[in-house]
Amino acid sequence: MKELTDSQVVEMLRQVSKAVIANVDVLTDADLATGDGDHGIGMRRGFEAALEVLVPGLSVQDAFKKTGMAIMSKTGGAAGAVFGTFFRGGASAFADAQTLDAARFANFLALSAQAVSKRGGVEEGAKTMVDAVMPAARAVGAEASDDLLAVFTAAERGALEGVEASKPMIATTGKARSLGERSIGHPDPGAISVSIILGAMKSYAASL
Amino acid sequence: MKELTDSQVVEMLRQVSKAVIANVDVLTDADLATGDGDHGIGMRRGFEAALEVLVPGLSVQDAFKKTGMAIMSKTGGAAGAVFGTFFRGGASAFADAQTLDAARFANFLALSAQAVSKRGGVEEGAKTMVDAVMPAARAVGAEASDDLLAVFTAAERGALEGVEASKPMIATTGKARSLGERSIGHPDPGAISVSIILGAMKSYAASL
Amino acid sequence: MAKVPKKILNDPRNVVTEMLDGLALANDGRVERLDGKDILIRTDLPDSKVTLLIGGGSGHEPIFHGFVGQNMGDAAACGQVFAAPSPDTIMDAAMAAHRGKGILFLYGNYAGDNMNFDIAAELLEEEEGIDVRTVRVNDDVAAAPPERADDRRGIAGDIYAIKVAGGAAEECDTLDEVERIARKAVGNLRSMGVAVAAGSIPETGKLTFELADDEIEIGMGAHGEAGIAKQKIASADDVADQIMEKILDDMPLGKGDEIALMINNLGATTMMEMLIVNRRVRQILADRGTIVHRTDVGTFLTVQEMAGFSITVMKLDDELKHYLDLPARSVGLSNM
Amino acid sequence: MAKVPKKILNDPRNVVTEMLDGLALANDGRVERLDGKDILIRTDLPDSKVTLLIGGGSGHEPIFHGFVGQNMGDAAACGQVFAAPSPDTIMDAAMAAHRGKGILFLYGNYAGDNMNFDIAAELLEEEEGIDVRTVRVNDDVAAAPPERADDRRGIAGDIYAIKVAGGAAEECDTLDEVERIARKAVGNLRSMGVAVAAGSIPETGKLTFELADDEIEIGMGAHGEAGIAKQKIASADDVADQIMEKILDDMPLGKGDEIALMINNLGATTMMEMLIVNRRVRQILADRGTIVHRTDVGTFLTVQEMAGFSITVMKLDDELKHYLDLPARSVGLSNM
Ligand SMILES: Nc1ncnc2c1ncn2[C@@H]1O[C@H](COP(=O)(O)OP(=O)(O)O)[C@@H](O)[C@H]1O
Ligand SMILES: Nc1ncnc2c1ncn2[C@@H]1O[C@H](COP(=O)(O)OP(=O)(O)O)[C@@H](O)[C@H]1O
Ligand SMILES: [Mg+2]
Ligand SMILES: [Mg+2]
Ligand SMILES: [Mg+2]
Ligand SMILES: [Mg+2]
Repeated sequence: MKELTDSQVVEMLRQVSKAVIANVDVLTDADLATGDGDHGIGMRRGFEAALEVLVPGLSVQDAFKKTGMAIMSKTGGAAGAVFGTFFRGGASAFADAQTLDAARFANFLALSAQAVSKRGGVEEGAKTMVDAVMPAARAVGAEASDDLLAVFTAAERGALEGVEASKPMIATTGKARSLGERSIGHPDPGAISVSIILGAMKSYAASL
Repeated sequence: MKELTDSQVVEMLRQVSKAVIANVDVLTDADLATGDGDHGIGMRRGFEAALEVLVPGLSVQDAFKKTGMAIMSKTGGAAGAVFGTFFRGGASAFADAQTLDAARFANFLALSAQAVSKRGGVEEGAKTMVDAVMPAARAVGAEASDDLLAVFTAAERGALEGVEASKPMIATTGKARSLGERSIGHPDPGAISVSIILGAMKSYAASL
Repeated sequence: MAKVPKKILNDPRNVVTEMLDGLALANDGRVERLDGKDILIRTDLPDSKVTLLIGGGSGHEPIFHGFVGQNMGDAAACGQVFAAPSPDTIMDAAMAAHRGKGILFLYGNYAGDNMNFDIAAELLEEEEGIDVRTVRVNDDVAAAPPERADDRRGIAGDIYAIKVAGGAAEECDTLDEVERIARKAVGNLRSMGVAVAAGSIPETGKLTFELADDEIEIGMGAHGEAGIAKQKIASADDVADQIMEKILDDMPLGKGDEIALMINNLGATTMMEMLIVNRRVRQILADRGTIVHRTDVGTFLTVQEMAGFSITVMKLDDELKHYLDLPARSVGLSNM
Repeated sequence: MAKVPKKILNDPRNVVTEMLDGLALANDGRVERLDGKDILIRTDLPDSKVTLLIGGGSGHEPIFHGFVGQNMGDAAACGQVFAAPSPDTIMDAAMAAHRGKGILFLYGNYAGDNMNFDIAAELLEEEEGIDVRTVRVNDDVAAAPPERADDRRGIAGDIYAIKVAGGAAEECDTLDEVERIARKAVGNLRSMGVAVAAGSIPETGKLTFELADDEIEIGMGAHGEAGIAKQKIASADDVADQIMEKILDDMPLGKGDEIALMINNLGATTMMEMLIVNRRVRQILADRGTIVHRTDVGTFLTVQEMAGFSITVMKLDDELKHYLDLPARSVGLSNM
């Protein structure tokens, strides 16, 4: 399909939230390996809050914005700031739009990538979720298709490549920073979250 | 033999001290079962201090007295008070005596038993070292012999019977008190110490 | 008693002396060690005052030696880990701290402490002619029923007793008066604890008792003495309810009664747990209309690395409030 | 990460709210929770003052929320366990505590805290026109070399920074002045820790890292972030030497320099160990002729039931001494 209606977007973001919540243990274990072990429960808190605000009747832009605001106000920690920013930062791509289409989504991801990189003060290579968002945004940009399933598939693939790429990195920010060389070999938990979020969008599109 | 010279008494009390010190782990484990686990190290501290004051040239009375004072000042806890009292409390039995003989030793044990019972505010049956000292004193009194080996053997036997007898008792004093029924089955650590002390006297006499 | 507890120490046989050195230094000059003995004493003792001597076994830091200072103990006689101090130590401390107006001995009610302090008291009276009085703290309601209250152990209530008696010894002129006030404080104290995991003695390296992975012991004493019941681990509210029921059975509190409330860390428990317990305790007290004049949540009487906590309630009147609230500064307790 | 830590809690998902209720109550009326939010605020805030807002993740009790009060934080914005508070919480706390003279944000230097406090600061400035300044505590010398000091984490030095900034915010008239003094305090702070065993997050029930039975980690951070070296367990003197060498390399102290010294319990460590460490630290400082103006040995910044401790040194001048020594009374810290 080529576009999602506003109510489909709300439903998609609900599916995204549920996917993150279902993966709490995966994220806990990933954060135990490189950080303090709270990424899973933090994301659960944030996306549970998102589920409460994702109600029928929201515009596309508001659906993303409110998701971001819920996450930012309930998650806490680094993840609250960066994932809140991820959903809010690119929401202007949907300003006045009745639907989500490939072009607007590409624009959303590009804007979001910029916003999180700015908020976190990091570029790619610092072993953060930015390492998943950036390649996802690039993959979507490169996917010259207007089919949403193809676009989401590319986004998830980009994110998963980012997760892989984060493994050999030495963290230079966040709680993993002082692990130094010991962070090598472990993927970044936030990057995994990005791949779960984009993967859930793909699954939703595939289910239509 | 029928008597010990003052220098033999000093040597005997040195052997007693070493026997207690050698049994630190036995006493630790016994006190772990019914109390706080420090009886072994406390007795070691006290008898190490005794070894420092047990030097040639002491009179019989002073040998017992100084042993008691060293224990009282270095052991601490319940044991410091009662074992210090044990050695000091009956020392007057040797007043002006050049030697230790069966009669004086019987008198010593009887006075000591009284003294510790008074100091601790307990009679037999409270699951304390008094339950070993009292039967030891009685056994010595009953042993109508002037042979010191026979007397010490009786003393140890009395103490060991007291250790056995302490097992089914419910402690009514000391750290074991609140164990209540749970103290049943375990011997009293202080009673074990009494049997070690008297047993070492027997071994010393046997070695002569 | 499998795993030896992992601690950062030097020679385990020297823990008490080394710790006392560190403790004296931690008092910023207000307290010193007496001649290398196991005694801490105030450096700012007035020339004339009623003396408050406290003490007991070590290993329960910050009590007792952490509570020496103005409006608290004038000196502390310290024993080895979990062992009462010897009569010598007690006498030396008493002689050094005495300022001509007699001495109150204030300590927890344990056979070992009672005997050693009594021996010292007898000698001080007979040989030195010093007037010595003894008040034993027996706040642990789990240790014996009310009719045998004299058999009860002293646990964290010690701290409030020291604070009140210390204030009284600073301000009151006679040993009689200080004894009376200390006795009133002790009579108004009730405590009970719960243990989640055992502590150990550095020199033996052995845990003093064992609890299964899902077990706690309600009413356990400060050395691992058995409590009222071993039971499956329960919620914070449930444990608080159990402890408070027992305390309030023993000393009913009603509308308008004022208390001081202490939640004491036995060693390794998180402050998070204690604060959650405090919340429940306050609900229970609010239901009765009981007023909490003052709360102390923290680490006051420990049992090495034992996990668990105790709850202490002291019923107050104006006199007790006055002495309890006097300023203090020490490693164990500071009041504004 | 085998055994789930044994704790006395209610629903682990509610630990922060329940704890904040308990904490507010433990302050005897001087502090309250703001409208059921994860915010503690003074009840005795003057009408006009520079505001000091502190905060950070929970689970480190008594910091941060235990240090709200006169001459300390005016309010604390509290996050979930080991998670920075959200911008909403920070803004709500800031708005409620603001008294017209601007706000200093003072917190530990972590990516999560930095981002959330920055977002709040931007919104407060843009939308409310409030002057907000930020000072981040970065005292952990183990976290990065001196040339990257901005990358260092904030650990127990937070407490001295809060105490100094809190005093300044009480007495000084301008935000500029309070910021200057807070910045000086932070510049003079150095800390380093050692972990002996891990803590856990109640909601996951999992230990945040693993150490072998005979292993310790020198320089470990307040959430189990890796330190300088995992090594075999060593003596107290040896560990103190290692930590002090690193601190003194970073901030040389010599004859006549005056400092405040804190030995902080990361959770489950005995005070005995910390006092023995204090003894050694004082030997090291005495050898240099450095004067210890004030010592704090106790539990100030924990990592749940982590075992281990940290050493903090703050170099003092008359100004810092003045603000550090102002009276305070709170769950986290009381000064006479
Ligand atoms: N400066 C930063 N910029 C962007 N993302 C960051 C930054 N710091 C951390 N993150 C992301 O946040 C994730 C950790 O989130 P979480 O565990 O919830 O927070 P915390 O680190 O506060 O415990 C990391 O895996 C990383 O992807
Ligand atoms: N009131 C008492 N009278 C006589 N002996 C006692 C009394 N209380 C305790 N004891 C003895 O002391 C022993 C314990 O000694 P120890 O463990 O060294 O002291 P503590 O009980 O202070 O830890 C007990 O086993 C018992 O024999
Ligand atoms: Mg994390
Ligand atoms: Mg014992
Ligand atoms: Mg003992
Ligand atoms: Mg975190």
